[in-house]
Amino acid sequence: MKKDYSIWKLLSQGLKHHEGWTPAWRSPEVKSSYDVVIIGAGGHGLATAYYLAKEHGIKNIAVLEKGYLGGGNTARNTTIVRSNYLWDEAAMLYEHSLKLWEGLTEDINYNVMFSQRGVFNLGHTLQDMRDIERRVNANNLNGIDAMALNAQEVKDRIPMINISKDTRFPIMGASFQPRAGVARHDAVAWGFARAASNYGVDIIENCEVTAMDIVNSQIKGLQTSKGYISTSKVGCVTAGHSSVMAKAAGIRMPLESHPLQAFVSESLKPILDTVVMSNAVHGYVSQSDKGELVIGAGIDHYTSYAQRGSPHVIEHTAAAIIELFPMFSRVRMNRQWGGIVDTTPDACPIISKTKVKGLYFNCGWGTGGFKATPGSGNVFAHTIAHDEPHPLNAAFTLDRFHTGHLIDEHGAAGVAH
Amino acid sequence: MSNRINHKNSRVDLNRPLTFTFDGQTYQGFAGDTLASALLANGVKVVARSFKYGRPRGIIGSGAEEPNALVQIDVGARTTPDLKATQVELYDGLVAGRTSGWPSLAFDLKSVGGKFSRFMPAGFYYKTFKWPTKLWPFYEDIIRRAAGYGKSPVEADTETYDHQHHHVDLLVVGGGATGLLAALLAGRSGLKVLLVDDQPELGGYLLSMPNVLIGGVNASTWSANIINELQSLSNVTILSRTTAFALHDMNMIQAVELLQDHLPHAVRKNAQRRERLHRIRASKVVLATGAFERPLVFGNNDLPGIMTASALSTYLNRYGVACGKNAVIMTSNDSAYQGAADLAAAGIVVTIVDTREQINPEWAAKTNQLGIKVYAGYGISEAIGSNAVQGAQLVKLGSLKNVATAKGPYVPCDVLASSGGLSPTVHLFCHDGGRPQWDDARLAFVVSANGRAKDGIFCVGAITGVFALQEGLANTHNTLAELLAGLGKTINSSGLVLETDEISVTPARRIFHVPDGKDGHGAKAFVDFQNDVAATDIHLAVRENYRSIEHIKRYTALGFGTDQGKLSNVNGFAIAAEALGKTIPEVGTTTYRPAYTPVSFGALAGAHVGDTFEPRRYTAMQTTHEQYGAEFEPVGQWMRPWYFPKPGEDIHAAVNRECLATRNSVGMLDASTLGKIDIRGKDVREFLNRIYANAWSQLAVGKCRYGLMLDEAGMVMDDGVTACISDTHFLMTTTSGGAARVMTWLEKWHQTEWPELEVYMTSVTDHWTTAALVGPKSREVLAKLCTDIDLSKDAFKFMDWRDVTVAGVPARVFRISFSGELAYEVNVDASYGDYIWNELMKAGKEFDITPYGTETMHVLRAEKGFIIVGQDTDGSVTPFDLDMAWAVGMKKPYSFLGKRSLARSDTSRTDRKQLVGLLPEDPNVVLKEGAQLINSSDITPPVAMLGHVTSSYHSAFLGRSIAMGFVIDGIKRRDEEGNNIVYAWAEGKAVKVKIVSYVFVDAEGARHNA
Amino acid sequence: MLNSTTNNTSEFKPVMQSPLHPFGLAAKQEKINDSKGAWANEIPLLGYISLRGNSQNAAFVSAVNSALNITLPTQACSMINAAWGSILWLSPDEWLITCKRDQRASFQQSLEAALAGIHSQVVDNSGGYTTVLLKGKNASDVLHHCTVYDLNMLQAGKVVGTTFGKLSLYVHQHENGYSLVFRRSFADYIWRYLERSALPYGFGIAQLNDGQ
Amino acid sequence: MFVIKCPHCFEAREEEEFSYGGEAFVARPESPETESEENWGDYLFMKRNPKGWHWEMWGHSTGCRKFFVLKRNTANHTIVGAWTLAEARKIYDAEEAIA
Ligand SMILES: Cc1cc2nc3c(=O)[nH]c(=O)nc-3n(C[C@H](O)[C@H](O)[C@H](O)COP(=O)(O)OP(=O)(O)OC[C@H]3O[C@@H](n4cnc5c(N)ncnc54)[C@H](O)[C@@H]3O)c2cc1C
Ligand SMILES: NC(=O)c1ccc[n+]([C@@H]2O[C@H](COP(=O)([O-])OP(=O)(O)OC[C@H]3O[C@@H](n4cnc5c(N)ncnc54)[C@H](O)[C@@H]3O)[C@@H](O)[C@H]2O)c1
Ligand SMILES: Cc1cc2nc3c(=O)[nH]c(=O)nc-3n(C[C@H](O)[C@H](O)[C@H](O)COP(=O)(O)O)c2cc1C
Ligand SMILES: [Zn+2]
Repeated sequence: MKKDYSIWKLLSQGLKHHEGWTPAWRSPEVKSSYDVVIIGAGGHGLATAYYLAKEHGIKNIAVLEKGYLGGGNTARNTTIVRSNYLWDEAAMLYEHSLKLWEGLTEDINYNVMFSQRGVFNLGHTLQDMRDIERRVNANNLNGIDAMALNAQEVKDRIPMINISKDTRFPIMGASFQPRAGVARHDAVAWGFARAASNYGVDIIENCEVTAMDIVNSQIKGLQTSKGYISTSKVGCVTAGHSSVMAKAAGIRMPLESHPLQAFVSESLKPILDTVVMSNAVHGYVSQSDKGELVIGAGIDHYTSYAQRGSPHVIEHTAAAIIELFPMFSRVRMNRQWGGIVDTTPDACPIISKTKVKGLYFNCGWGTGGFKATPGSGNVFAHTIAHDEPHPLNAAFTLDRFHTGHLIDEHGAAGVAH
Repeated sequence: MSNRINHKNSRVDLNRPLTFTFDGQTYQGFAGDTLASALLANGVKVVARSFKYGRPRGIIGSGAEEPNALVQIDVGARTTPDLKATQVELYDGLVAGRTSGWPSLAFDLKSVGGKFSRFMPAGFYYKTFKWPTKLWPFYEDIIRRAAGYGKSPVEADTETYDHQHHHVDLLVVGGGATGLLAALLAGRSGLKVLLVDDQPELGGYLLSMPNVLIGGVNASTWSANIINELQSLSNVTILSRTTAFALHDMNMIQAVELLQDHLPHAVRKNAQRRERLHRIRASKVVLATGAFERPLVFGNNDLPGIMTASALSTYLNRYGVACGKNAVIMTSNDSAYQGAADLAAAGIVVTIVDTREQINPEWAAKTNQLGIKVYAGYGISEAIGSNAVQGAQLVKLGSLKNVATAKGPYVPCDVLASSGGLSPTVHLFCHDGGRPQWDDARLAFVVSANGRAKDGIFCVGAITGVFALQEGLANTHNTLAELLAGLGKTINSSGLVLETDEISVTPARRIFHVPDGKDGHGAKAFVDFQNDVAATDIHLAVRENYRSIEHIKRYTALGFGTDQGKLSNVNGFAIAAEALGKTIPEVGTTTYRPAYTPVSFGALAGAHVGDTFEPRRYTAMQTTHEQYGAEFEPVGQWMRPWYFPKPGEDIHAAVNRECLATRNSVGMLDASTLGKIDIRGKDVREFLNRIYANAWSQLAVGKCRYGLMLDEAGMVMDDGVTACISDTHFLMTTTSGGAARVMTWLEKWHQTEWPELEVYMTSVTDHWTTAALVGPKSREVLAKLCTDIDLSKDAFKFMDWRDVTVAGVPARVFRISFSGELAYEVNVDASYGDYIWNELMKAGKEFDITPYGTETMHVLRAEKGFIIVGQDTDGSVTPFDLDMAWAVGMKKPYSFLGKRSLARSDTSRTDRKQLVGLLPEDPNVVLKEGAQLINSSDITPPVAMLGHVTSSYHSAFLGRSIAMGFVIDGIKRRDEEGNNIVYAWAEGKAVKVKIVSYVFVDAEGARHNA
Repeated sequence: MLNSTTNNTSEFKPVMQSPLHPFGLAAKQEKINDSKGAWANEIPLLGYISLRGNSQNAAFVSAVNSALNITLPTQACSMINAAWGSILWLSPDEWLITCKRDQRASFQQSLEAALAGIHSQVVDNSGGYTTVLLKGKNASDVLHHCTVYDLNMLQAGKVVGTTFGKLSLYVHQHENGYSLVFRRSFADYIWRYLERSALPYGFGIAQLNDGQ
Repeated sequence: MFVIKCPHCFEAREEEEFSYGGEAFVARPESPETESEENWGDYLFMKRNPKGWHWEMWGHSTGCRKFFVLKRNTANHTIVGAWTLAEARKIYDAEEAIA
């Protein structure tokens, strides 16, 4: 892969009015047949294609995207990356991803601005603190950095936070993962697109998959808004739209698509240099490199595909942020938006074969899949290439909903992240 | 230097001078000024420094569209960042600061780096700062420090906010000429009308064009008449200083009203809000939000002293401020001419650069008459100046194509304005899915008057692309006629003459970016000022294949600022279209999202802060608990006494004392928060059989039973004791936190699946207050106050209940025990809560009765191995995992909720994690709740985890630590000597623990049966 | 109300406390005047009976009617006022009867007697509820800060269950103000929220004729 | 932010008065014990989650506390109507019969 993004190239292009830059990714015409087709050019889909090409030597790959690449949840998340999950299966998967994040900028030659500024998950009740303790201990035994802090220790690290005992949900402590942080969401999509394209992957934007051609329980091809494409392997990575794709394949998924909203403040001078999340008050906040506070709200309880949610959810989140940081009351919201998240009953993803041969699903990341982007792509590529799960995603089958072997991460996943 | 002129129609009151400071300097303005107009009047040109390159910036606009003049208002707890100077009303004593420029506005260090702006095009950071990887945090720190405008307050906000809900027939957004007319026509028809406008004064752009005659009277008289009539209508409400910032499904509009920010501190009232968020549910909405003039894009177009043509004329006409003495106005259309004429009339030297070769003959005559020089067929390729504009370099434009055919003259000036046409304010229209249409004749994204009539949304005036006032008033009239007809009402426009004396409009030139004659390599031409996005950045994005307009936006940050691209977006779309070789409608717009203009978090939160952030529910005994000095623990919404420390006691001392007192004599707990549901009907037993895992067919009247409730996945979701009051009447109790959920659960199953079962349920949680009298002396205490029944061991047995009188109050007493002690739960009408508690305390005095809280309750129940749902369960635990097969009636005929799931292959495994008791080897070590259990003390991750500690306490009664927790195969291991040792791991330490039975005290039940 | 015969000692003087007792409203009350826009106070210690039954079932309805000597409101969101109190429709099979506290037992008994054998439920909930009256020229403004319900739709004779801040209550017109009926444990929040909402209009504790 | 007309209160009310109750007409198997693990898992967890028209349960939580059925388009939030469970069942069955 060519690694031509560097300070030197930038300087030399600067002298030439930047007219020598070439497309970050190619936009080829769609071909009539591919070895593997990935549906959905979100971060996960693009990462899958990248690792398929890079690690499994498959070259004839297309990624089909109904809109613009990276325009789904990848474009609208609050970019929190962490791996402090409770159960071994989840923790190992997210930790695998976190490790990939740590080398991603270099690997794909694109600065994804992965910023390990640490993440605090606040505890406000005795039970929160028990859960934090349980999770931190599990993390440590799994080799994941995490620590439990008391309220004063939280205050020492985040001087702005209100730890007064008089609040409705006094802060009793937190779990803290130092290696966790945030990344630049768009750069992740663009960087993977560029890297995959460099390996020969065709990324086809404005190409919607409308039907699946399945014969004798084997995928044969896809009907798209740009015509029919034949293929024997399809990886479906369509996040909020996974149920729609599943329907096209004649299967049902344990998914509900809900609106999840977020908002940003106006740009401010640096004031918060870490990430703060609280399930009890329902809000989480970090400050981006550009200066705006990036704030995540909760999901709306109803299902929706409209990419917008109800205002009372945003209002509640603003109140939650003020509860934690009373000085932010005069800070103003600049823009709010919503995404469509595919939630599962156990707050864990599905990375699985299906009963249709050659059709694989990677979905159910719900409110928290951005952090998994490289790891998810990596294990999903393995699953598709080998028709067998990677050991790290073996537990995340569709079948667990029948056997009852759920991996309940509601506590660690919280409202959203 | 003062640029103030005594303009006859100006809205400022020159008799009311006000003093204010900006960036440390003191200035004078007048009532009616905005901070921006006052600064301009004082000749202040540079008000900010640009985001990326540190370039000096001045005021461009006159309202919500302003991208540059972001200021910090006030100090201390009231300091507010990033307000637009164009929207800040001046008051006496206002303190404003800059939000950019370090060390000063005059010299910004960033501008040094800005000299190398050629190396910092859009998205440069994605290509660099990568090497070496470990220096990224250092690079990032520099980036962060360079970023950001104003400063967040660091003190808690001292002002307050609230929400108000409105339900109206019609909401009119915008109080310009067309909005006022719409409100009046609707108001006359009797509709309940709400009119909101974001400015302090109604009139909209009319305030900037005071000389136009409407129906023969001047604009200010015209609007004053309408406003007067509106104010006389009781069905019309007007909210000024109120911005509608979001439109949601089914016409729910959020609007924020500024109530005090415009007032001098001394007259602000503590009882009044700073801001109020109005939530307006409107059957119909009329959007009369007007339009913003967009500037043309040209070299150095960001120099201070460059503004939009309408801002220039607004400052003149509305505020009496001449922004210069020598003005150059570039335009592609007719709209700038009136302002130019007004300036000339005010004695300012005006030059017009019209990009059209053919100019409106009427205006040609008029400009000639006023001595305005017009360059037709020219554009400005570059503004000249360093800290302020000093002149304009003209180019001759091709007559068909937007190319520079020749260099034009240089025109000196001290203010430069441009007009590229109007961009309708379509934001609200688009928030919930509406889409504007490109109108190629009007060169604008417009919405049609009845574009969303089926949703009840109508549009009037400039938002529809109708830019001439007379036409706009006519379209308002017609649209309102249609709207009212749809409601069966007729329009009444009597006395309204809607003709104006405007000069009729001729076509505009289609131009957005004036060519520089240097292949675009000339001076930087900015599209988005706030984010330093130049035309070249858009071209670069396209070159690099960021071709979707959404990619262009995200790659360049076009429209990402606090102005959300009000001036820049359409220019950006047009330049992108050119670079892509597409038409503007093919490129489309980016998504419009709330907020139209920024809204404070405080306003969003409203009254949901402090004491009223979330409800706190208290029991009827709260006053007493406070008197006894309780510390409280939130349990769901409830506040429960946690422990009752005596002076000098910490939690441990208090809990030890409470535990011992209870086990040895008598203690008392407020158990009122438990959910209580009264269930009646002939099918109540069957209903309970289906809802609970246990069987209820045989429970005798007068008896109670513990029940386990499972969800359909077979996991324990709640528990509690349920009493049989009669064959058709049961009283269920639930956990404190689970009460509402259980009530809904019961109703849902009854209403949806089993409507045939004759049962009704009613929550009586709040009706009963419960004092649990616990301990060996509890019978004696109760006996002192309850004399109407025989309390003896055999007359009133364990798990019986009785209706009695306690301390003269009717009571229902349950002989049940969550502590393993002899215990009575005394339930009375909650009105007697405080009374009964005190009477029992008095009666128990001789036994040193001790009130205790949830912490002691937890210790006592753990000594008995009783679970707490939510602490010892986590939604993944079956009754079998809890070793509670005894509470599962597998033989019941109906497949009770959750039963089938218990037989799934995973849930029926026998080697699942099971609840066991745990005894630390060292009795003085209290395990950490949440400690993980492992097989060996040898830690090299990853270590296999067997389960975890759910409950752990020091038991004062046993004189040692005890715990409960889950262990894989725990029940088997418990009984295997040699296999019953595990390690509890927490805080970096492994503690040796023995697996034992979870019943630590009185396994035979002698105490509770006493 | 109290079965005093079971107690021979005179030291027992059961004292009832209303849910808003901790706010000490009685001591703060004033005669309603023009100085403030909103006036409120608690009507403490009424009797509340929850009644459930099928309004489609004629036997049920007539049994209730005869027991109370009044027509049970079966129209959605309707209520009925009687000399002794009122009956609020809560749902097609649920009502809340309010009365003087000392009438509660006799109402309950006569209802239970009349409804014997008919599928229904009669529950004393008197300890579980309270009522606040809100009056004054800005009463409806204040309520519009607190509830999402459109009070313009709340004509006399109508009762609705709706939101109040983050909790819920029942509201209906009462004299020239509003009656708010809610659960005991909601009292602290609802009162604080009401006070906060009324602050800009001026808030007074009203002296109510019908309260004591 | 919906307005929902409660079929029991016969009045249009704000979304905040209601709570969402998931997909409607998910029938509990008649005899769970004889259902296969797959069928039971389907009943528990599998959802239609359609993009488009959705029959769903709502509860009027702060009002009459009744559950009822709403037909709503999840793509654009249009609501066709709200009915009591029994009424909705009839309409739903008729529509299903056509589909
Ligand atoms: C507001 C919000 C905040 C969040 N915050 C966080 C956070 O802080 N941390 C975190 O880890 N996660 C967070 N998430 C979740 C995270 O965004 C997602 O889990 C993750 O981005 C999913 O990535 P994806 O690539 O699977 O999906 P997407 O980026 O949504 O990609 C799916 C793609 O499939 C395309 N597609 C759909 N149907 C078709 C079709 N028929 N044909 C072709 N293409 C199709 C879509 O257009 C889309 O581009 C948040 C989500 C939201 C909405
Ligand atoms: N040259 C210009 O810049 C310009 C701009 C707008 C209108 N006009 C002219 O003014 C005349 C009257 O036009 P009009 O009535 O359509 O528009 P207008 O601009 O006069 O009035 C719109 C009003 O709505 C307010 N507003 C906009 N969005 C709002 C929101 N979200 N919440 C609250 N208030 C909001 C504006 O501040 C303004 O007061 C027409 O002749 C029109 O062409 C000229
Ligand atoms: C982490 C993050 C930061 C953002 N910061 C800004 C911002 O500073 N300004 C802005 O206008 N939008 C910002 N956005 C929101 C986007 O403009 C946009 O609303 C979002 O990507 C959803 O896309 P849509 O609104 O086009 O549907 C941000 C989005 C994310 C995910
Ligand atoms: Zn209802």
